[in-house]
Amino acid sequence: MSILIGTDTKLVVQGLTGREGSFHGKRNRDYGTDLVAGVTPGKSGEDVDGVPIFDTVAEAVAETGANTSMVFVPPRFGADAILESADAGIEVIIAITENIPAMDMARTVNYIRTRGNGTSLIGPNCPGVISPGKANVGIIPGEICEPGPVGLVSRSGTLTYQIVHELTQRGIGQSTCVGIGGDPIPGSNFIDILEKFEADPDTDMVALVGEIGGDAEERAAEFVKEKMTKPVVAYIAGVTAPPGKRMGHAGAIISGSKGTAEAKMEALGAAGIRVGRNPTEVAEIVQELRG
Amino acid sequence: MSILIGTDTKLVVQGLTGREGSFHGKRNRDYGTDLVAGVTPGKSGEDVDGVPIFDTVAEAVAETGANTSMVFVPPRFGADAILESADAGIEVIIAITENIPAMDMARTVNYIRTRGNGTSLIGPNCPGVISPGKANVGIIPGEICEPGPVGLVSRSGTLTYQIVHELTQRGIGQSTCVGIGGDPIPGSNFIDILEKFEADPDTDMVALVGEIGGDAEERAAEFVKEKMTKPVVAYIAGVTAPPGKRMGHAGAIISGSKGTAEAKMEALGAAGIRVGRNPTEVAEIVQELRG
Amino acid sequence: MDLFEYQGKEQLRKFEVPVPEGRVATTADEAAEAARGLGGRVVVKAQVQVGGRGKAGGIKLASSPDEAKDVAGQILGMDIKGHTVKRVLVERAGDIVSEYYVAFLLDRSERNYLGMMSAKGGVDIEEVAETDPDAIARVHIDPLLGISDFHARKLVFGAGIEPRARKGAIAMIPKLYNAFVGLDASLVEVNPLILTGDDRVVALDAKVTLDESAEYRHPTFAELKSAHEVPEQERLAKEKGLNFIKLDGDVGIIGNGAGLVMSTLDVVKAAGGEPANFLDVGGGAGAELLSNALEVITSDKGVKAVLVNIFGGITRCDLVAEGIIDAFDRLNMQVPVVVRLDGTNAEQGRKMLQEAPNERLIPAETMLGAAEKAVELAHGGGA
Amino acid sequence: MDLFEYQGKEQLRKFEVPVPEGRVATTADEAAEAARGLGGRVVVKAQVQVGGRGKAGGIKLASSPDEAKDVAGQILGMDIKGHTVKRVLVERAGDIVSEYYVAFLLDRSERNYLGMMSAKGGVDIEEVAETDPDAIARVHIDPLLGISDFHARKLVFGAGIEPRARKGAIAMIPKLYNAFVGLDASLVEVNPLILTGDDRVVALDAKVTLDESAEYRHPTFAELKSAHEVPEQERLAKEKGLNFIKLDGDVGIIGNGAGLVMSTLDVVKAAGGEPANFLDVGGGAGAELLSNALEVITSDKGVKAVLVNIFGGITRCDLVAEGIIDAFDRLNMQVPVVVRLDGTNAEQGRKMLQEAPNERLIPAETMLGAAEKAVELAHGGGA
Repeated sequence: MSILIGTDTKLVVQGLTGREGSFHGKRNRDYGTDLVAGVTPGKSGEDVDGVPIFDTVAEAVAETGANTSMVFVPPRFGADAILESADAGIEVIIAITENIPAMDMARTVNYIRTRGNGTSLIGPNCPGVISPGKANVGIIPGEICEPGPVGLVSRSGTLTYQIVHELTQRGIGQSTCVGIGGDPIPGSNFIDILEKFEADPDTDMVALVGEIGGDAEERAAEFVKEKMTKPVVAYIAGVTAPPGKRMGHAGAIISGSKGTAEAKMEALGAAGIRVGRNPTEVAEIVQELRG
Repeated sequence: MSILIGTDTKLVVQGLTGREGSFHGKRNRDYGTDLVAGVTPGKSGEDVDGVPIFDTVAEAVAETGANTSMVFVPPRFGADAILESADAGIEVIIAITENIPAMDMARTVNYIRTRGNGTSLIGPNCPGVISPGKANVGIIPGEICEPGPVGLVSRSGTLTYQIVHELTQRGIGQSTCVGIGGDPIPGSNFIDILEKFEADPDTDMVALVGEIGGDAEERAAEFVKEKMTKPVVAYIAGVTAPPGKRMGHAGAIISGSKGTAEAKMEALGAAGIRVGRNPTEVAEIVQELRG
Repeated sequence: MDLFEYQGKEQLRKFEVPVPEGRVATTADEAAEAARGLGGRVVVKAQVQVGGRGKAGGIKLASSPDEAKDVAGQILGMDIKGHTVKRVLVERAGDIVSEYYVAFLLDRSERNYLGMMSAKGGVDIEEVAETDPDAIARVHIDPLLGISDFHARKLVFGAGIEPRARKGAIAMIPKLYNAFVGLDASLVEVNPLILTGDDRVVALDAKVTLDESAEYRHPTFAELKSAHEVPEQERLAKEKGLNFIKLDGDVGIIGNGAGLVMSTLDVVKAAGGEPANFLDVGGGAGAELLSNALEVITSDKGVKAVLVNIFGGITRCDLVAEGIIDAFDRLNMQVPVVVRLDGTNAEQGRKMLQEAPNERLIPAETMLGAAEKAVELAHGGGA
Repeated sequence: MDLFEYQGKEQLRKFEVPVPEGRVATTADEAAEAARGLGGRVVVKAQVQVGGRGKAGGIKLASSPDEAKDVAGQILGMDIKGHTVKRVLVERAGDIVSEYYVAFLLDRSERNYLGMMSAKGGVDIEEVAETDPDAIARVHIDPLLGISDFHARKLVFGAGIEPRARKGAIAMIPKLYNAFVGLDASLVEVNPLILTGDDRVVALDAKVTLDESAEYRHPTFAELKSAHEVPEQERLAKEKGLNFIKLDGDVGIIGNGAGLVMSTLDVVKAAGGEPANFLDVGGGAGAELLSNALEVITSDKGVKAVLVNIFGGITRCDLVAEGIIDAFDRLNMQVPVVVRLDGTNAEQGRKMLQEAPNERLIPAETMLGAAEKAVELAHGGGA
């Protein structure tokens, strides 16, 4: 097993006829993902390398049984595309698009999470999700991954690759790697994904990759302490936080957290989570814990 | 037991300092309802006949443990008052106010039902709820009711009284009588209430009082057929439907129902529900079924 | 409140829904003037709130102001299914390539909003719904989320709207939705929505129903309402705060609460009578309101008997009795009035009626008994 | 994007949030003119985006246009915590009875909006939050529902705002919320919100942060932005599509993806070095962007060594290598550049670097090794 995507994934790409959509959609298919459809309004009847295009996601679902969508449309159409997938009954929506206005996402995320039909939204502004050896939806380079027992969840893209790479180099494979993205209003946060890893029989351990700002890591620490049985290893980027990357003061008031890397590492440590000082050390700790 | 309200009810009245709010609030208290608070912004510290007034529902809940609210504010403030109660964690909101704009209610009802915290909204534009001998919240005259095993749910006010009266005259008491109101967008519909009666050990049988328009009765019939074990007796007002009370044609397209009394009675009959031709006959059928 | 076509279009225009240019006229000369202002060929349309005006001759083309004057002269004053034509809408005539249907309405069952679209427009949509239901695309809209572009696409692609009309339709639908919400409408319906020769998508007709509960936040509602003529008896009733609808029978009916009144009509009918009206005095009616209700009903000389059926809740039966007695004193009523009282202060009310010596005031014990008595009296039976 | 006070107030005014009448001046003469136009006593306020300008002498009262000219002359050009004052806001001075705090912001953790209000305004709200957290009323607002009146009441009563200010505050809060949403802001903060002698509630200061992702639907954003001066190096970087922030050290850093760049800063720091900058080339960077990134970094003469740390995903390492080689050719760079490549086409990229004969171009195998090498070089160690 794995979480979010796997051998049952039937993928529709919103924006498959675009330059990036077609490049990454085909790359995902080459990895082994079951790419069943693309959606571009007005282009129904066309195809991209044999993949049929539909006018609406609803039509794609009806015709192909698509259950997962990847959103690769321009930012101003991003929220609408996500909502269209949710409305069409898609179970997992992975939004790669960046620069979707935060208020569009605030509305979209609350719509999805209050409708109670279990749709998972990953992203936006994220590298996607890969379940090595099964399916890859997004832009994570498949060749650096290996199937295995470690789940990975990260707010960062390339930093994820770095840690996956370090794991793979040590012969430690991954069940699923999830890039949740660094946007102000993410579709899924650490806790949403940790819950799934805790429930996944093929995941033995989780690596959590955070960064400065907000209090998502502090909340994750609390969740791990109270609800998780599987070991978690963490990494926080941004000890040397550049100015302008720090939280505004009103933000600090909300969470009662300073949002600094130190504060986060302290919270994680207090929850019994081992924290690596750099990506290499994270992989070393995982290796050590696996014995 | 009973549904919605009972001996555990702690009532806060929104608009208790108003003429109607105070009249009916006190009447409900005289019936035996535990009236713990009133809310009128700016009047915190005052009292109505010994019942303390608060500025906000949140404050009333914090100070008195109120779990049920009755809304008796003018129509333009109705939706806001309902939302305030929901936000404050009130479990049962009974909105008597009529003429709240339909779109206010569309937003409010969807907000409450998608938040998934189990808040029940009855009304607006309804006579309220009475669990005879336990609690009365609203304007249903308590003296016509008797405690007993029949649940009653109705879209109409005075018609409810008529049927309760006919039951009581025959010595048949009621577990709870619920007036769901006749507004276009009701907080609770027949099915919401039937579900509760089905689960209530003290309810043996249900009387359902509908009227022309919409397809709420047809949907209720389907629900009764598929999900209910307890017998249901129905009455539909409006066989002699006055013009202007009929559904618009677009409405008929939605539901595929004509909305007429005949269509509704047919649907109910097809679901195995006995339908009385007038309020008296409803009571007679209930009596007959009780043996 | 149902708007006239010209009013509906006026409102839609405020939300940038494309509608044809047009002017309202109440005389043939005004119609000619309007045609002159618009220039070219015009269409003159009867403004009545009833379907089938085209077949009835209420819509005519005119190629010149003079012709517009002629046809307006024919249409104004015409009777269409009982509605007298007081106004015509004079619009620039356009070329119609295709006709579609689009509407937004409150969906009471789902408790949200429903958008509907069909490529089969300009015809009776109820018939389409019955004979070819798949020709109507439907999309539910969450009132909290509102419309998103995908809803519009789902309607347009789902209805199979032809490619050259898609762009215009997808642009128009959110505007129509904005009008629906912005106006506090319970229905906005465009039938037909047309595609023109130059690929524009235009609302050629408009049916808009407004939610009168929202009048307080729409200053325009009162103005829109003023164009509507209400029968004298209904106007009078409304002024007095009564919910009154005229019917064709001879048994006048007064009750409190719409459900109880409907049920009373039903039992009267079942007893072999014909209700003369629907009259709901509402909740908490006092003596004066009851007295007025009797005044309104008995102003109809066709009424042979009146049935007052009150179940007191907020309404107090003693005040009801007082109003009835007052009406007899004040109006010299000749028709018999059967009165059934139950609920709040019923005993007191019944006692008051008994003590008022009037042979035309007949108390009844039960609702069914009261109905039978009233029908008997209307049919000429003795009191 | 953080707005200047005068810009924030301009925007709030569009949403009918009460703000004092005022004008912006860039010279002392303009300030005098503004004071004359406003009449009476005015306050002259330095427009800088940093707290504590009052204590620094950046806010002064003036009783006459001449005095306004004097104080504006003193304030303009002043340095406040590294910010040069280029503009002053001249406002009519009002009487202040009380000072409050009110704000709306994106709550990232709860994924909704948060309103905050306190009767303790005009002071550092962070300090209030720490010393007296109960003095801040908070209300979460569902983005789908939006604000309802009860939210405003909950803030006003919850914060214990005094009775005479309640009406004004309850009326003002929904307008402030409308501004927050209407502007696509991530923060609107009014500190202090004041109560005046005539019981008006007015925003005496305004901090507004806009979401640049929403710029496409706000034509005014570009104009608002034009008032902001950006350091030359950052401006240049932005023009070239680079996310660049200047820091104080001597090790230049280039990476792809904010997280990886932050992590790179951390490992450089851990290795005993001081990063000179944060530079993210983003995803899918080509040769030209890399070359430009090196140009921007080496334009800072304090940089002693550069570390390029790329993990290719969308980004192709061969193009990265090409860009680095190009930069050496084009710019005559004298500082050593340590390059670590992994991911897409990494082998090819590494090979290209090896084949480019330049002693100042140093390949590294791992991220940690690269950081150590770069720090060593910056500290004067040999290549």
